[in-house]
Amino acid sequence: MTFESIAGLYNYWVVIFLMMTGFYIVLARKNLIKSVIGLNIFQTSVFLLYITMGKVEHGTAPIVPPAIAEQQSHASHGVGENAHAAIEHADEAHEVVHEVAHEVALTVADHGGELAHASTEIIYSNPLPSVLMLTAIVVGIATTALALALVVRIREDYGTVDEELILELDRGE
Amino acid sequence: MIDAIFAHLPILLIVLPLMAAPCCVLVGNGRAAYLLALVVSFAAFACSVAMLGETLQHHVVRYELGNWSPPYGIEYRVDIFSGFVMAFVSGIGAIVLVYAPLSVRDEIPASKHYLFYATYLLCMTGLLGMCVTGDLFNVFVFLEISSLSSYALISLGRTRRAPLAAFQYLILGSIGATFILIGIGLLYQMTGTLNMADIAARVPHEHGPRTVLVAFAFLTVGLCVKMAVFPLHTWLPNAYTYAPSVVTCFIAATATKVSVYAFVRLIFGIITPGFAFDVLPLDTELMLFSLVGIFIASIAAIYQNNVKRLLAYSSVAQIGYMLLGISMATPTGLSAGIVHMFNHALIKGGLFMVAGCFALRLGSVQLSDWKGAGRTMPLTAIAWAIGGLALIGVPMTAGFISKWLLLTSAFETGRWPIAVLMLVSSLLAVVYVWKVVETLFFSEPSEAAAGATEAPLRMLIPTYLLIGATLLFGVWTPYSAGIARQAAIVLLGGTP
Amino acid sequence: MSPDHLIWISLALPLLAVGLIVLFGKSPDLRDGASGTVAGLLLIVVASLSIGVFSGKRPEWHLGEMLPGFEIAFRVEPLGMLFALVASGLWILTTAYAVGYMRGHHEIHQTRFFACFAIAIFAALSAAFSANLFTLFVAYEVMTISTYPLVTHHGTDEAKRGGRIYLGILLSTSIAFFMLAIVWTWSLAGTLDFQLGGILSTAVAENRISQTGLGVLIGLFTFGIGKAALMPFHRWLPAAMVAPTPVSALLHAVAVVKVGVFSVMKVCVYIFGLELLRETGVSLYLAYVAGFTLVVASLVAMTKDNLKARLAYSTIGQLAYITLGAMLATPNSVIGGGMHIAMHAVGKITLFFCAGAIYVAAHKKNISDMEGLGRKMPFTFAAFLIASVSIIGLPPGGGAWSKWFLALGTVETHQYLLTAALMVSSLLNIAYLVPIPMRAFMKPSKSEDESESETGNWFSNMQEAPAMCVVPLCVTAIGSVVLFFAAQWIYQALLPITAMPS
Amino acid sequence: MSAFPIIRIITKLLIPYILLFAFYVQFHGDYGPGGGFQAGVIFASALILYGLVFGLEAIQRVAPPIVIEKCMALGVLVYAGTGILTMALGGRFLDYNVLEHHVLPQWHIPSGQHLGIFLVEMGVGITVTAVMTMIFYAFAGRKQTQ
Repeated sequence: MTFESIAGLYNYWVVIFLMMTGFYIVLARKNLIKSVIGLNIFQTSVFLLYITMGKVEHGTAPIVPPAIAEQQSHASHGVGENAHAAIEHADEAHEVVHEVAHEVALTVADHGGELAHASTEIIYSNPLPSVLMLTAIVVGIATTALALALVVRIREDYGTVDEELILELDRGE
Repeated sequence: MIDAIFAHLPILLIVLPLMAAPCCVLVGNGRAAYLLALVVSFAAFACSVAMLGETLQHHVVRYELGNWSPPYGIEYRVDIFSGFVMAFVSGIGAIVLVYAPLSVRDEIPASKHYLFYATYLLCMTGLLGMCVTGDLFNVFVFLEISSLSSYALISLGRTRRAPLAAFQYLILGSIGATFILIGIGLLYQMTGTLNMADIAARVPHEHGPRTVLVAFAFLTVGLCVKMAVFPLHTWLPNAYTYAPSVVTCFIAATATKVSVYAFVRLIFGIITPGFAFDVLPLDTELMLFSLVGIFIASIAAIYQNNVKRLLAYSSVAQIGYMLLGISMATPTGLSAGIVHMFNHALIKGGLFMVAGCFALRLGSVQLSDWKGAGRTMPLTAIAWAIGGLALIGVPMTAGFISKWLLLTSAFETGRWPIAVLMLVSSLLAVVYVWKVVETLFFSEPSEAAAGATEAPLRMLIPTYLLIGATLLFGVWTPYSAGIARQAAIVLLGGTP
Repeated sequence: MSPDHLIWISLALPLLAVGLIVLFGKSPDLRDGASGTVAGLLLIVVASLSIGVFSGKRPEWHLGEMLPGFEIAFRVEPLGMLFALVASGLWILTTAYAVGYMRGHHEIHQTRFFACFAIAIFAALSAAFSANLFTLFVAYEVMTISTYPLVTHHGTDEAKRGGRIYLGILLSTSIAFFMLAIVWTWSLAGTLDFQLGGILSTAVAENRISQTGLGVLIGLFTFGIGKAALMPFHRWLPAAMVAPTPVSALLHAVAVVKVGVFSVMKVCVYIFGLELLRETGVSLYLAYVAGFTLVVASLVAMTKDNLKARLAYSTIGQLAYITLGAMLATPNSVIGGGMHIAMHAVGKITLFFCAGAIYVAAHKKNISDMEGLGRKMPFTFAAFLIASVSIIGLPPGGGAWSKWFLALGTVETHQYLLTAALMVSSLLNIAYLVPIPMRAFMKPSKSEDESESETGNWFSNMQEAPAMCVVPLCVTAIGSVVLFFAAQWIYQALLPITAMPS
Repeated sequence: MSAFPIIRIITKLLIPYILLFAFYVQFHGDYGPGGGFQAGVIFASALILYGLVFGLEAIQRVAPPIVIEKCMALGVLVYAGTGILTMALGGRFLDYNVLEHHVLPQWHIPSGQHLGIFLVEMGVGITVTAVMTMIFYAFAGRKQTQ
């Protein structure tokens, strides 16, 4: 394993470091809030894993430049425009974007011949992982919110957020 | 019109409860929300039964969301297996709702009723969605929808331990979900697609590169947490014990089963059994963990004095039986695993309902408070006895069917030591079931039990529906074991 | 009516009885009347069925597949027919006796009692008529479950403990051994149907199972059928003595134990095949276990002072006779075993009826308290004596013939040790049974109302149990003598099961 | 915090622009970077800022919890309703293309995709705003124990 191969995979090293940090915090911390923080770090590492995975070297954001879009709309009666319109936004509604992203790839492939002269020098990054992560982030936020809400209730009932103390209180009942 | 509805069945199944949930919030009234939820859950049940019928005829029902053709768009894909699982999940969801109102009134503050029903519907949406979708990432999304709503539902329990149980479940569940997410990501990295059928076609099976192995490992561990396979089951006993009775009925009967469903899909739909069991030694490992889990959890169940916790440990053990069947990877073994998902859902749903009836009348699920309740609440107590017999696997009950199929498949594959261990383990079930039966029928009534009256009919009828079903499907199996066998054959790549 | 229909009618009748009993639960007279009527009908149906069966017909009835390849089906053959006749015939008497006993004793939960009773009879008939092992197993387990509430009828701590042992042993052995053996058989033979000559010979010929394997398999069957009460799985039987006496009569004479030994015989005859067992000799070690059981059980019986406990151990011994006959697997021994099912049933039910009658009339459980009681209860003790003679195997009791054939079997196979065991056990039978009526008749009563018995005449001194109790026990006592003379008929009926497969 | 005039005034100045920006992100979302989720969070941040500075009671007068709760449901309904609409018009669930020919043909609607995504984003925006605000209410509304 050469230095290049180690350094070239730096994104994975970051991911692994974050992942293990988060995982350790979740498992080792007895403070409920800290567990939640650990969980967040853990999840974030996965977001990074996905997003770096989607990045293509020298690729740009998958937005069809206006010049090509122009040609494309001549060629395919507005399909490109639709895709153009659809692709740039992203939301938690993974269903929508997921398909649209696929459609762009499809469109580009389908009309490859016509667009060849214009699009050969354009490399797009894969937008799909980012889109997926948007959904995952929403899930993460929901989890965090719920977890914090539970912690608030636990603290109201037990007066502490330390798991060991809580278990001791329970045992004392 | 009918045709139009039939064409949209797969999505209706999801959209109905999904839309009903916000409607429950909009109406903001417990009773109206209940009625809405009841209607919708029965509609979803009807949808899934209709879809099961379709799959039995045509094997696969597809639905392309937004008319984007797969693998570019999301495809909902229902085969016999998913049809079977979603039919019993929605069916039990509906029956539990019939049972719910009195218990909910007893255990949850009135101001939260409409939110409870909304969350319940969301949980159902998630579970059904997992069965219906053919897209791997969608599985994750629906898994999290159902998990998040079940965390919330569990935290509604009466005691202060409920939020803590929910929190522990949340932490472990989220770790599991994140593992699944990692696995999905790695698979996507290898294949460039999220459609399960497409992944299956593209993933290199023979000597899979390390990425596939790692992806598979992450997915397996993640799903094992959700399934509560020993030793990743630690969240389950507390969660089932401290959740409101109705929630326990529903989650115990369905949630782990749907995770098992996802696991079966993973092994038989994406990673082929050849890769999982022949290239990798997953079958040996699954059998080992299942058997150890069965024994340890059953023994733990014997020592419980809280009946809900007893049943929870028994659930951990029963998951082991399902995995045993699945790891055989023969038509009989797989169908044993599948039919046990169904049978156990009926049995455990019924038993937790009985526990709920006692909780309502006696105000406790401690065994010591149940003493002699068989005299004042004979119908409820008899329901327990029948359900208990089914759990043991006595002939003429549903539990026997799955146990019998498991045994025959163990012999078919020449694994008779497993057969022996399985039979010995089912003796442990006799002990923990009979402990409760004796307390109910042959003890001097406790204070609470002496003054108790029979559980209300509105709870007894749904309880007996499930308990009766365990008897029915113990003698008449074309629609349980029969369908499970067809599903298993399809999963193994044959035609039924 | 064709014999095929008679099968399902005879199975439906006990279930009908359950329905009627529950329906009429509020009015005892109607309930017990219905129960008795149905029992009578059942005997008629079973008897008319038997005419066809003993003349060589084999009626069948298929209920349907419970699982693909595993069918609930019924097919009547002589052994099962004999068992069904015994069970349905004794059901009438037990019902009559139970009515007298339960009312004389003011027992609670009578409706539950009679309903479970009828279910047990249903299970016994299903087992008797079963066409395959699967059906037999289902019926066997239904019987275990349905008799549990009978054993724990009183609901006391003692009853609870007894019930726990009862259910624990029967359910454990059946799940851990019996079920395993069935599935093993299925994987070897591909079928579970009872066939004359057995279904395992192909597997043996193809070397798919070794001698040792075969020995283990038959061991699993014999110990797995815990109801046959072979040592060391016999503890449930004495434990079940906490039940009311009619239940003990049913358990120890008619239904439960007989289902056990009947299943053992069926497995030997129709699953293994007598020829296979004889040729390989794999079952011989079980014959020695049975021999051990029958001697030891008789010895233990002598130590028991509680009458029901003594009878329980006597039953364990007698059951071992039947198992022994099955394991020797010669035609004579199997016929002897089959005959002993009937002979012992009639004899032992009489003894239990007597024990119950004594308890109802004099409230005495222990043998030592029964001295002199014979003068007060002459009919009861006379019946006891006659039944004892039959159990011991002396003419003119029916047991003489069955023991004769069993002894023939041991000699044929040159197992003289077992012959000796049979003889010793018979001597022990005399030692623990005969003194009971002798002491009751000969010894003077220990009770203080001596003077009364001196002055009054013989008849007015009688303090028998209610007629409903005494009449059945007299009938069964006479029956055990009648069987002595009917032995030829039973022999002829059972002869087909020893035939070579055609 | 309303005791500090600088904070109060700056907040009052800022909030309209935050809201405006939220709307920009929302309505630009169907053909540029943006969308309902981001817009919803931005919109909610304005509300939360108001709540932080002027107190829970003030913000609950502006956005009563009951309304927020209903909005939470409403947004999901808008989203799913769009899907139902496309099904009612003969397409598949969320098949926006059918909207093109059926809905508002006399107006200048660029395309069915455009309209469909706009509606869906609307729903998402409403829900996210409501949920974020609701979370704030849930935590801020807790009485300090002990």
